[in-house]
Amino acid sequence: MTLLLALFALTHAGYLAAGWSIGLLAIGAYALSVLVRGRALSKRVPLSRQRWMNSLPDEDEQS
Amino acid sequence: MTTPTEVENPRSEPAAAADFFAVNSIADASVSTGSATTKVLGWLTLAGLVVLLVFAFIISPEDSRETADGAIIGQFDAVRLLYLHVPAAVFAYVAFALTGLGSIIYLWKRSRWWDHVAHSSAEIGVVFCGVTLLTGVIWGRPVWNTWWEWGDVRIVTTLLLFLIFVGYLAFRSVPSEPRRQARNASVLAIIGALNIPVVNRSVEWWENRTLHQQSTLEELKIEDATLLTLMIGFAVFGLMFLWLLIHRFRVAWLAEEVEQHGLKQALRRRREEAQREAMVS
Amino acid sequence: MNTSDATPGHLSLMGILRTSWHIWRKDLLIELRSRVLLNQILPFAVLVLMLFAFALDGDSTTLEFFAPGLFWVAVLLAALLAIGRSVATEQADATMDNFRLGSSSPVAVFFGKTLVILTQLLVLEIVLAVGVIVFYGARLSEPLLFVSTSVVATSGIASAGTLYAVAISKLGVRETLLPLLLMPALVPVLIGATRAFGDALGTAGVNGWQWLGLLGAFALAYLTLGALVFGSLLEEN
Amino acid sequence: MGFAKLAFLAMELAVSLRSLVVLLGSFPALSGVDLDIQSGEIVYVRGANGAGKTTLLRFCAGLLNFYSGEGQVLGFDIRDANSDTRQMWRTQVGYLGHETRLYPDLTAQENLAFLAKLCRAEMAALQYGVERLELSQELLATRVGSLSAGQRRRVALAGVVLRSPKLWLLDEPHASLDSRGRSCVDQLIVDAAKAGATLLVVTHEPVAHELLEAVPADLSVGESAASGSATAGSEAAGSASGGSAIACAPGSSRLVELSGGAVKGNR
Repeated sequence: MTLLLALFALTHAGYLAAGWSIGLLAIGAYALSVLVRGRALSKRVPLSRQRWMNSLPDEDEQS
Repeated sequence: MTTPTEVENPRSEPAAAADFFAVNSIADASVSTGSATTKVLGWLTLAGLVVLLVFAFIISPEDSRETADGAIIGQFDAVRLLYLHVPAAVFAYVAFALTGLGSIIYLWKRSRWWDHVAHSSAEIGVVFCGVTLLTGVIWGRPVWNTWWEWGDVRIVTTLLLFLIFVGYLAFRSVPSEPRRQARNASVLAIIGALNIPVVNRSVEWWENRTLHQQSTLEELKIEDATLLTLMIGFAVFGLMFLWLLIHRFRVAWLAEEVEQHGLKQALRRRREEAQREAMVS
Repeated sequence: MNTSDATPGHLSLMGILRTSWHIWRKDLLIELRSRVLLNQILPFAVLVLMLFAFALDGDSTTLEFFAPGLFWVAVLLAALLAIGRSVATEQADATMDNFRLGSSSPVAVFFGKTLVILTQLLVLEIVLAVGVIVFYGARLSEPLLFVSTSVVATSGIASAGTLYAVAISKLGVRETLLPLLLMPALVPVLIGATRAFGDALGTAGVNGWQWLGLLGAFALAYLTLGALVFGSLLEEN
Repeated sequence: MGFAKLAFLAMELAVSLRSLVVLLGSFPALSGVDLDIQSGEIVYVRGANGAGKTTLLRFCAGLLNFYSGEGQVLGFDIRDANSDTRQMWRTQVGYLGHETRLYPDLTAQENLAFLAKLCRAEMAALQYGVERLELSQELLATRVGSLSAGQRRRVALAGVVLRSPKLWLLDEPHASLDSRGRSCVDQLIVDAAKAGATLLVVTHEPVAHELLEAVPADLSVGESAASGSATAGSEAAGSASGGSAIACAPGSSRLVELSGGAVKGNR
């Protein structure tokens, strides 16, 4: 255990692990929140107005 | 950009109101902001992230070199944090620049499309900027032996930039008249973006010393693997930024759709009210 | 002496200056009646100077050395109050509509309100200057630099403050949002003015006039920007 | 004939709106207003709370942007987004809202003098306003903060009078006035119309018959323009502008009802 701690101190592994995990977790959490917000909102909007669903005809194109 | 570019100024089509109500088939609406393009983008990002991790932790060497008098100096393993720190920083700046650009175009063309781009980009920029600051602080401890260095230009500038755009998002989160909000937010964003060079200059003059690598690439004693890892980092963050931007843009667009839908219903209700009253009298 | 016959005289420079002057006089008259600056903001600024002395353990060397920075932090804090007050004056009974309905360009309103805040802060700075000399033992070695830094830096604070305050004037949360938006934007002023004062008070070996240039560029940028966008900031929807 | 009618449309309509929709936030305060007001006409606007009366007035004052519709106010096309045009439009209206827009720390005299300077009115106009609203020297020298609500209202009205507006937009001018103040205001309204100004007056009270008939009733009282609610907007537009092109005498008045943010024809 102490050896592991010493190794951490020597190689900066603790800083590395903390930096990478906090950084990636933050971005991941944000991405998730965007997806959740999108899901909640898209339930309230008709399919015809979600144009990135490119399988659907773009009926509002003319207007 | 991909699909959403087709959507031009969603506000300027009140004429489509009638058939919108006729359809009104909300029950079978889609339940995500994803599309084929973003799925590919998303998987590419994740795969790239795995590659980046492999390169950052295994393939790239630690940073150390021998000076003339035989001492071994360098950042050693801490350099591996830079493969996250530097790309996040670069794309935070890209995001804020895009916010500034979007705001200028919004004020010029008054198309809500660009307002959504500006807003979305600012939000992602704040997240990336936060990650930059966090990893910077964690990196500074082993390498500079200090969490924070006020004499350093970039770190101070980045913190200020972070705060400026936190303020921008705070302004946008207060509900108010939508067009006035979009207009004033654009002004705030442009001022914020213009502030970057001013803050940078003034902090640099403030203390004429800096701990920061004048140019990170130069200092890193460019070994092929190191450079390659950094490039992979840029690519991954580029993909990530694009993925986030598209999804966040669609959220903004959906939010406006909901608002427009509410508006059309309110308009219909109000007209019915008017007709009812006319009938009564 | 043109009347309201819809000539575009409201765009002339003289017209703008005249309206700014009227707004300035009106706000000063209100200040003379209500004494908010004199009775509330000035004592607060002096109080801030005192708080710094307590926080820094009343150490006279430290206080003298940091007098320039403490001076400008006190100014910034008081400026928040002065700017908030300036907007509140127009918000109480929808008097902002008078400006919209008036025949002068919005630029005049921007200049007028900026001028009001500038004047009030300059008065405040005279008191604070006496404060740092008496309380902190600061010594004025370059009076000209001291005065010109005050005027130029305060112009920047006043113009940026007016711009931000009006941009958020319609929001219910404007009192809490204003510091968050304004303070980061004013960091260059804080740095520049502190350095220039360091020269003027003889505590820092820098060229204060160079910093004055930065302050001038800042003020000019905000005055131009304000003149450009103020019209759209005043609009309601 | 055609030419005469065209000239009439161009010259005589102080306000002409078609299917006007105005949003406050995302609420359609006006849901489709069709309204024609001829120069020199007094139009009383009535309607329940939230019917959109204040919004209609603020729009006519050039203070609000619209969502859809078309028309002109005092000859300014409402679609013209140019800020100079907008400014000229605004300087020609006199708008009295719910607020008095006076500084409580200044005296009535100082407030009026400041207003006069903002719109570059002459001192004579200010004096005229003071006389018409019967503001005493004593009242003028008092801080607005210590005036009564009715007195403040009169000062605010004097602030409208001194602008010598072409279009008067009065939001419940009778509010908090005593009977003497009311008759004073009523007389002011009629005189302004006779002098060629156009008035749009929001009122909650039933408009007194003697007011509506204070002017020669033979000249098209009431049936000149306003008609049609929003949903029938397109057909109403035709009849409204074409139907009754009878010039009205200055000072003729009519009543218009507003509900659900739309005008419906009355009488």
